[in-house]
Amino acid sequence: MPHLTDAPIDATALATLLAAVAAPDRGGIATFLGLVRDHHAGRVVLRLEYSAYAPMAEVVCAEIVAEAEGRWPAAVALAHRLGPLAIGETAVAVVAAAAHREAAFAACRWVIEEVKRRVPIWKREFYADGTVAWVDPTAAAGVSP
Amino acid sequence: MPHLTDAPIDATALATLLAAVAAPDRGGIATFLGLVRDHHAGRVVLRLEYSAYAPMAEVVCAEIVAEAEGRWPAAVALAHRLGPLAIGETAVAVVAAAAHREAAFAACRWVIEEVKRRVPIWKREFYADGTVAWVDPTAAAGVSP
Amino acid sequence: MTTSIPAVLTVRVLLFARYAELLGCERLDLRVPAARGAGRVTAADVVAALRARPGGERLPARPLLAVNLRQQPLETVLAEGDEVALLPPLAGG
Amino acid sequence: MTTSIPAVLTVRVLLFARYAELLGCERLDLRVPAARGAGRVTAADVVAALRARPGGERLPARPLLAVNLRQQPLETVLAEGDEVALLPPLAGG
Repeated sequence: MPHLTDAPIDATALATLLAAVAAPDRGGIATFLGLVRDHHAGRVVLRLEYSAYAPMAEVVCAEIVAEAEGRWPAAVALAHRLGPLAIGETAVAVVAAAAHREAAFAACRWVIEEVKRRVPIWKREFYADGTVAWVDPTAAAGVSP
Repeated sequence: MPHLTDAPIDATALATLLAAVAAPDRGGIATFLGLVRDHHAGRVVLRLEYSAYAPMAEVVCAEIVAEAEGRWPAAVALAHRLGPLAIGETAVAVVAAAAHREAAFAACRWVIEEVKRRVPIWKREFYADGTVAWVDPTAAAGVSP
Repeated sequence: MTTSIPAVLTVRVLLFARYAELLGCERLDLRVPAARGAGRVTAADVVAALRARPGGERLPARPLLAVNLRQQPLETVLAEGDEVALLPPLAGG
Repeated sequence: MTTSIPAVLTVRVLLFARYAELLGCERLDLRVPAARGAGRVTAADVVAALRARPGGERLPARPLLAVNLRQQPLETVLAEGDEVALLPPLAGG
């Protein structure tokens, strides 16, 4: 299953991710959903658009999942949305199942941090004032000039 | 919405919990699902049964949710299943939404720990060898004699 | 004739899970006298009365308990009609 | 006539997001000479060549980059036909 998707990560997609990691010997599933917020760096966001270096992003997502499954006794599923997204839509979903909750939480938390740190994906925000900017987590203003 | 339920906590129920905490200014939702495992303390579990001191359990669940929402800038939803459960079914669901993921994870993690610590709910396990026991997290054997 | 702190009370007792099995009962109204020399009835007196019943000897001397839906220490002073619940080790979540 | 480490290579360059906007281009094949005095072409030479193009002056001197789908340092030695991607600050998740 590819990690990048143009389709909404909705309740059905989440159920698919959960089913992919659930097993009779796994008693805990930790999940993180990243949703599109209506504001960023003090500006009102109307919508946004994710783009990716898709072949590399798929490879890096697979590496992150494999590394997490190596670090913790957990099964991990990961999906990241691309294309235009409305406020409130899910941009990213991380699901981690393990026998016990400690490993599930730890793996889930680690994966979302690594996704932000390593996966070549970019976000363009469209603001209420008509302007547009590329989000830049490394910039003081939060966006590229 | 009561926190205790006799109905399955399935994809639809999870979607309802997610919808209850989602908001345009909340960019992260952390979720924990506790599922019925097929083994416990070295024994093969076939099914189990949760019972509760229901009026007190509802009060304590509401207190835990309110305390979490006071400690973190988060919105929290909590559901715990009662009655007979099959392996793989969801026993408990905690959902925490916040502007940022740190608060969402922290609130979610805290709530599940407090649920285990404070809510008057009991679990009876039915084993493959025909025996039955009350789960006792304070006992060395994991169950009451 | 009544006093503000009677030395005998009737309370509603709730038993759950393993404790209900031990006593063979889930709820009962119990007339509880104060401990010898004490002017007030406490939750500990309820536990002592239950431990004196058939099957009750296997109840712990200091179980978790709730008075009127709230966890309280064993030393809690009770009032007429209080609901006292004995809580086996919690196993939710 | 060829040498095992030619001083001029043709590489496939990919530009994304803001960098694609700056250069007005998402992909190009670029003939890149090694830096003066160096026998090998590195990713830094690709960046230098891009910075010399119209719009390229606003590219950072040391951008994140990937060679053949993997993040690599600027000093990475390239081979003919390598895919070199310049990555603006990542913003996934």
